[in-house]
Amino acid sequence: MSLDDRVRPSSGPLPYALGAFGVALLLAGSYWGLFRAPRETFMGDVQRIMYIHVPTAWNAMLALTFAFGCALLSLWRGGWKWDARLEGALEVGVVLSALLCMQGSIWAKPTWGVWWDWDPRLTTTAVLVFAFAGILALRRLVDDPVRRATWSAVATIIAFVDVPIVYFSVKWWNSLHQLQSSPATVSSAFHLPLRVNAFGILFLMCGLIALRSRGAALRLRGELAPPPVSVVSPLGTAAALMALQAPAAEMTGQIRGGWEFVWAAYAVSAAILIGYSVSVHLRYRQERARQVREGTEAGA
Amino acid sequence: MSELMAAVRKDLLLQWRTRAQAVAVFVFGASALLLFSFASGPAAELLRSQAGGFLWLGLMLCSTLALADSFQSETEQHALEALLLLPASARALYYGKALANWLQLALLGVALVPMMVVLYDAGTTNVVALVGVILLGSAGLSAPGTLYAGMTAQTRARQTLLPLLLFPLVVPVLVSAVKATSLVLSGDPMGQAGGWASLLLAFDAIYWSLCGLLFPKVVEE
Amino acid sequence: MSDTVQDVSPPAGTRANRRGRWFAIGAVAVAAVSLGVITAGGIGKNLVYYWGPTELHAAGDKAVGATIRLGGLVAPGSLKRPAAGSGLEFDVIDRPGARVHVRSTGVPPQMFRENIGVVVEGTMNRAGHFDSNRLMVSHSNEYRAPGDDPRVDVKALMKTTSGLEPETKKP
Amino acid sequence: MVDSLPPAVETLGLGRRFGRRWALADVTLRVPRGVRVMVTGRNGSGKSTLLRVLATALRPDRGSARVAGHDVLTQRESVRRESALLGHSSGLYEALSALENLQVAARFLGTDEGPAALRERLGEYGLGARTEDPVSTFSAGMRKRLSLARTMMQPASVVFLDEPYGELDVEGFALVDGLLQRLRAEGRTVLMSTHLLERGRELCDDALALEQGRLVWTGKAADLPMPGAWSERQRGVA
Repeated sequence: MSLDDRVRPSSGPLPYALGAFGVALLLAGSYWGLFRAPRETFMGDVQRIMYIHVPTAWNAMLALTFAFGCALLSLWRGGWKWDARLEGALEVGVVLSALLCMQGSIWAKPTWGVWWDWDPRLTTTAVLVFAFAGILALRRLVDDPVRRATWSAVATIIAFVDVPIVYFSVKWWNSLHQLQSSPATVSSAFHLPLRVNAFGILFLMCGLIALRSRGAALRLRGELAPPPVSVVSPLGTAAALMALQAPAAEMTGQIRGGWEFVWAAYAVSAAILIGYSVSVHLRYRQERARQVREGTEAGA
Repeated sequence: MSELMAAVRKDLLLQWRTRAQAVAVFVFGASALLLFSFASGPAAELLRSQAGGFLWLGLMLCSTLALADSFQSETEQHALEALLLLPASARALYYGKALANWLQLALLGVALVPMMVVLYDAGTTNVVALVGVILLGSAGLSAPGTLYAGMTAQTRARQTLLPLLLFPLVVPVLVSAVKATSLVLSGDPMGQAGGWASLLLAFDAIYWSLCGLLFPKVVEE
Repeated sequence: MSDTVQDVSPPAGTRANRRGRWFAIGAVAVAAVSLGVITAGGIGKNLVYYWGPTELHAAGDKAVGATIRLGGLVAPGSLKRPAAGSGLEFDVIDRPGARVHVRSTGVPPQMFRENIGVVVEGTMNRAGHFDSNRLMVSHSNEYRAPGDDPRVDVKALMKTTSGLEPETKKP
Repeated sequence: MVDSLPPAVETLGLGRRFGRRWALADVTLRVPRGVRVMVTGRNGSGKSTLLRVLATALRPDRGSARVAGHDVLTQRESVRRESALLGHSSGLYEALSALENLQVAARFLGTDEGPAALRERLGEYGLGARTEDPVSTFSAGMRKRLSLARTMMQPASVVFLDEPYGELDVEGFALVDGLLQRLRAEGRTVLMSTHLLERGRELCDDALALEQGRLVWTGKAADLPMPGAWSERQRGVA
């Protein structure tokens, strides 16, 4: 009777399987990266942050690109499933981009000597987080589902114009940030953990997007005003970061030690990925419970 | 084309009738410029070197007020909807409004320049270049600003949502406009102002075409 | 409820008329070309993030006083650490061989050494010295395992400070 | 005389929801050309929503509707060319004068009515003395008159009037009565929502009644029962 006929949330354990496989790959890749891969000549152990940082960057961009595709399809072809996927991809993309900024900041301290530099790529990534977080806010503040779908798709398309600017900003402003890392400039000894982690985050991301979209589709089916659902709970990372001010050690031309930064980067990544996954799962359960409750009411 | 002319005439007339609000927005911008100087202390050298940035920050803060105002008269009695039902082309209505907002923001920007000269002691004799940069930069604010103002005018929490959506989006415009303005104001040994201006021009082209394409989707129920 | 009644389709686009379609094609083309000009065109080349010693010398008096960024390679053998305070002195060179003497009060990161790309922020004074309060190390985008090639390739390191590399600016 | 043309309004299972509430549900309706229809119902029964959906000011959430043969979703432009809506909101710019409001509309409509013609038009609606005053100084009744004048500028074959008598004085009532006669003479179709049942019975040919968004009564306007009657029936159905 309502929009049920057209919103068909999928079911089944596929998102959980994807997520679990991703986590397994991530554990393997990170173990290899942390303990098996050789130490980089100049950066030393700190370079091990790369194994989680670079895959996060790739996948964050991938998620936002997927959101852009969903927005185009939702706007010109229509279909609630694209709107639901847009919501999932947007949220996962924002979480990954925010995580990317944190990892980058932790890596920057021992490498560049500063937590944050107004480097174009770093800055535009931060801008991207705010741009897409604004769209998530828009989705929460618009109750009419058709307007919500149209407006957030429009905003996503416009905000996505910023993504190529991020990608090419290294070329415009010759920046302090490293050029794009690719296997060509990375010693082959580092390839394995990088690739395993890239696929790990990819699978985890696909699982999260699928589950989050399924929750969104459930909510759309109920055609409910979106209630203020709690976002990722604030994690106690700020205090941990504050404690990591490295003393100005003697100049050796190489970074010695620096394991605390590596641990911080991996801990933040794990905390956010786990915290967010749990939050997606709980919200999905909540939505499904409400559907069941209201489904029985309607059936009575 | 005649519809575009009709839209432009309508919006210019509206802005002329509500000019008291525009004056208030200007006073707000001028007071913002005054406050910025308190934030950075009375060091004349520092103020002069940051004059361009303050000018654009002031203009950007003004723009959210001016843009929101420009849709106030459209939504309070559903006037925009009435025009759409005539039928008027949503695209013409968008470009009419965006052009009028562009003019208003550019005038605001030009009006803030004397304030900047007085407060920050940062002036230039190259008035043409300065006005050119202000025109390019305000075009980059007006096109996405008009789209988002049209969208948020119909939502709850519109005062928060407009800057939330608009500010991250116009960062590239802001960066290029500030750079170009600073170079015009404090000399340009490397000849970079032209590069920043063409970058602004490219941003403007993207926003003016893309937002015009998407606006009809936003106002149609 | 009647079976023939259908839900209204979700935000499907209303069918565009022909003029609308031409506008859409035109608008997307303009946006794509502009995006192409920004990303692939030559606009960005001129907008260097920092200057090299050659450009700094070329700018002459114009560069004096303003806050600017200077980038280049720390010249071999030029690094001095005065006994008093935490300051540093070194020379920054670029490929054409121009040299600027830098006095830095910024805390150097551990990676700092001779023959590494750096960017310093500060002002040029009348005496021709660059006073810096912020120092950053530019890391190469090459990641080396110990076994790969122990030799430090100066040319490869120069590439990381490509902002001052003349070949990106002049043919 | 207009049998070959598609009906003025044709809907099938039309529905519209606001949030979780259906303001309009399952309205199936057919209005032939040249007929004046009274739309009645209590406050909040969906009268305005029906008229706004038909005039394409609101999208329907369910079902379909055609106005003068054009679909309200896929052929919006054509529907808008064929129809005019006098809405609940005036649709006027408060900062502009009465004349300027009509000028804006005239420019978008592409009519070549000059200021003189528009002043004359305002005179017909009893606003001749106030043509240059901004709308913000107008009373509610005067706004209604100006909205009416603006709506009647559109060369529409189907006219939707949402409470045209609302806020008007006795002279205004006569003005609307005259307008309805004129529209009838020109063979245009009118859907008019009103609470003035006696007046509607006299002036309209057909009538329909809405209750909680559903169509509960259709027939000749003269046969329209008093409000209690259809409500009882509705309760009986439910």
